[in-house]
Amino acid sequence: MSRAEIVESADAAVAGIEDGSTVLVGGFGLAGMPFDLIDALIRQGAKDLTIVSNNAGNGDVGLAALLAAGRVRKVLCSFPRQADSWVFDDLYRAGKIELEVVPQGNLAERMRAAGAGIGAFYCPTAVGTPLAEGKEVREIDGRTYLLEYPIKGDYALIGAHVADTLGNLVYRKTARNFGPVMATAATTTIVQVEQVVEAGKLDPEAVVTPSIYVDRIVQVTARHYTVQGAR
Amino acid sequence: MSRAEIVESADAAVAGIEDGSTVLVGGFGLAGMPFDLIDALIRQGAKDLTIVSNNAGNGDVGLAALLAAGRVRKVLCSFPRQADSWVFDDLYRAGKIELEVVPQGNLAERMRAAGAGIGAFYCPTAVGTPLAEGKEVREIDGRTYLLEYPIKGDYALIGAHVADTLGNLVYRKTARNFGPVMATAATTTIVQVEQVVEAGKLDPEAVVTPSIYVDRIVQVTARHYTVQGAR
Amino acid sequence: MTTTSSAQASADHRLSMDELAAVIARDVPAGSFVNLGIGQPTKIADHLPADSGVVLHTENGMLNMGPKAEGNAIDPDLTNAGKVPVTELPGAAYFHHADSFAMMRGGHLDVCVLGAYQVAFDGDLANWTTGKPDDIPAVGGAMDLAIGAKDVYVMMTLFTRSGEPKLVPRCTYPLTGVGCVSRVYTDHGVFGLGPEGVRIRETYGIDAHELAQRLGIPPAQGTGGIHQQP
Amino acid sequence: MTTTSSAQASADHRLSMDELAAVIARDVPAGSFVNLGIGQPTKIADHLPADSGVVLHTENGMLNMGPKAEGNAIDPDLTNAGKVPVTELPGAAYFHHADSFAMMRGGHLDVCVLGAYQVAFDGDLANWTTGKPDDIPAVGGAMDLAIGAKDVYVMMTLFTRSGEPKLVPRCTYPLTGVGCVSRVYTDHGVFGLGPEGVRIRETYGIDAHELAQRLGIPPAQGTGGIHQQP
Repeated sequence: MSRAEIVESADAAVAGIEDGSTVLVGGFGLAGMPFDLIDALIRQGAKDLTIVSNNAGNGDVGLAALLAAGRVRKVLCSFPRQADSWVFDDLYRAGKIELEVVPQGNLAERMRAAGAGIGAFYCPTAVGTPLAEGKEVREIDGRTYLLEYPIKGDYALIGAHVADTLGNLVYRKTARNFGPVMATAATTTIVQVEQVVEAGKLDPEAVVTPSIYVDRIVQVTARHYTVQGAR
Repeated sequence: MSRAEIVESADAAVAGIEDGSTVLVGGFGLAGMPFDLIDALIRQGAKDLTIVSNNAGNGDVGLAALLAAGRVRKVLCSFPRQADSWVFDDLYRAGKIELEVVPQGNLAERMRAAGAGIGAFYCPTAVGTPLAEGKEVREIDGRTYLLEYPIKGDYALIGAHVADTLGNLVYRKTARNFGPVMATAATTTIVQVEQVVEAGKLDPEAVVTPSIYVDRIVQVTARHYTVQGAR
Repeated sequence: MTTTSSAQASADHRLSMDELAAVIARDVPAGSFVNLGIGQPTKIADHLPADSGVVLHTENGMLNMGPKAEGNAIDPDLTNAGKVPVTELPGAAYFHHADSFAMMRGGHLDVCVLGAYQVAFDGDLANWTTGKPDDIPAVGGAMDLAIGAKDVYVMMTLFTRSGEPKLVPRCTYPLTGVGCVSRVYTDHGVFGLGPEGVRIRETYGIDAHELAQRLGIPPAQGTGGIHQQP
Repeated sequence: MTTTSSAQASADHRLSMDELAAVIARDVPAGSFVNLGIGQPTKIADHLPADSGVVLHTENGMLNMGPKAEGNAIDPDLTNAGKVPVTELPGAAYFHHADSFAMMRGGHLDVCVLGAYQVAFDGDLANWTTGKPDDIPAVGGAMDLAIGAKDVYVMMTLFTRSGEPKLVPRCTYPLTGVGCVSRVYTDHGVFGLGPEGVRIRETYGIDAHELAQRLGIPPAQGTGGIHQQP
């Protein structure tokens, strides 16, 4: 049933992702980005995707490669424009991709709300700014808030450090970033990890993503990149 | 400034708690209850307190002792009535204490909202029940929600397992319960731990409550009790 | 009205709560994530096959909870939601209350089994207070659980000691949740609840016709009218 | 109008960004929890005294971040919010993005230092987009930081390359946050912002009178009228 499945390949992990899906993609820049799952998704061929991720791709790998392959209709992210976001920049300037800019904390909290069954929440971020346009405003206890709605994914593709055979996950340093939140917010959560261990090998006090949020796991050799031009 | 202070005694830890304060008290039943801090609070003498806790005391120890000392005006909790809640039961039936019953998850989420700067949130719990009375109702995407507001504490008294000298905390098993949430929701968070270790001794991946949420720490020998008549 | 063909099985006697726990355990899907409410539902754990892969959630902050702790294994820091000392299984995970209830409210649990004072034909649940003036109200996680699993099962005796049905056209006790129960397991039979109404799935020591009559289930619901629309 | 007595210090030359970083480092309270924005503000870390006990937060999920990583210490899994590889100090803690931004939004950080295009006398901040048609909008955590610390400091040059003031009566660039900045650190001087308006705290290579005039700070604000009401 909902028990996590450990699959043999990244291709098996992304099987069945439909055209038009909303896919939450983990990573902050390139830290924590699930490169192998994204490459498999490119091979798999799903198109017309809506991608929710903090950035809109760096360099020519990961999310940038998915964008370059022409599979993405729309990106919801907090920070598309970076020194090495040339793939997105060109698509955007050519009018080939839609962009919705969401403040970073709202991106995280709206996905958390989706995972936590919260219908909407009043948030102080972006009040009085252009990103408040069209949003419901309410004053509560003397402070002004905007009403924010959940962001739910059909799929989440995330990278973690170690999984146990039940699907419990731990991450590594700041590569943790959006993974745990996205895992809760998607109907189907697909994870690439560097290692799978027997249930009981992870410290139950240190599990970050409990197994209930994980659907498919694939073990791959980690690839790491740093963002070009980061400052 | 806001760096956590390690104090010598539970009495020093609870110094300055004012009459009329709202105090969040950790623990689920007796697991995770900060017995020494509560005993010190009884000695300290603050009265007319509003207590936010999952239960309203078990047996004659911890929160039950504080209630018995006549210091509590009102209790917000999810589950006051238990086999061993005789102290609360008597006070309540004698009209000597106010009670606000809050569903357990709303208690946790409302404190989380206080800690996370969320002004209010739409929650599906308790829709159509007597606990929905007086609450704002809204339909979002075909589901009905109630508007819930944050619960903020002036103080939180919680129990944890180990602290480091910066104030990072880890807990033990299900004694974790409300501690991490309450630590975020109070102006001043006071923690009793079984052990204080040097900064660097806790695994940074396994810290549950980061030091920023902790104001005062006291090391005490753990006392453990089980709830009478639990089923 | 005759025994509906949708009834999967039946017993010639009213079930004990232990037998009923075994029936429910059989229906819990292998590998699912399950919360067993305080009281009778905790018995279900004893009847889950060892290889079921069912992972138990306890709302006080744990997944993969093991059986009740005995003797030296008792650890006051490790209890279930009923505050009974329990154990931990390999692959367990601990989390705080806000995370635990986010897990429930977010609809991630597959099944939750609760006790009840009353369940209505349309799935309304009453299980937290009798509403009597001298009853100290205490809700705990009942309302969160009622709305917080993909399927909410109720485990209860079908009749009160004085013989009043607890599966009723409309709850008279204060509600815990609205339209949230999908299945009702009782000593006299198992009922599926849904938009089409009540469907008798199994009976124990009573035939479906008599059961429907005693409960006042409309003929169009308890009978063939239902299983013609699978 | 003369140099206000509220000015704590001054220098005879316009400060370099490095000197300015040192000034800010001096003002960060010992033991406080601080977020240093991407770009110039990260320099402040280099000037914090070793015994300051200041704990640095990075919004991508860490407390007690250490200096930039060099050589073998570079770990692609450990970066700051600017995606630069950094290090971890003893007593660090990692957390996910929702927890990290809850920490900010909940007002738990003592100080956050940000760069800016413009700051208004009333504390409005503009630092995320020029609003030009060809500018791809990108906000990152700027709006969350703007409303997410007890004190928001801005670190910037006081004038654009073409000599336009960036501390202005009213922002013309799109806003990041409303009335959120409490202090502005610039190469020409330090300004306190509050309900009473702008207060010149220090000047560098320019006197307060001339500075107030160039910026159009109303006399009732930049001068003695303020420090008479401490």
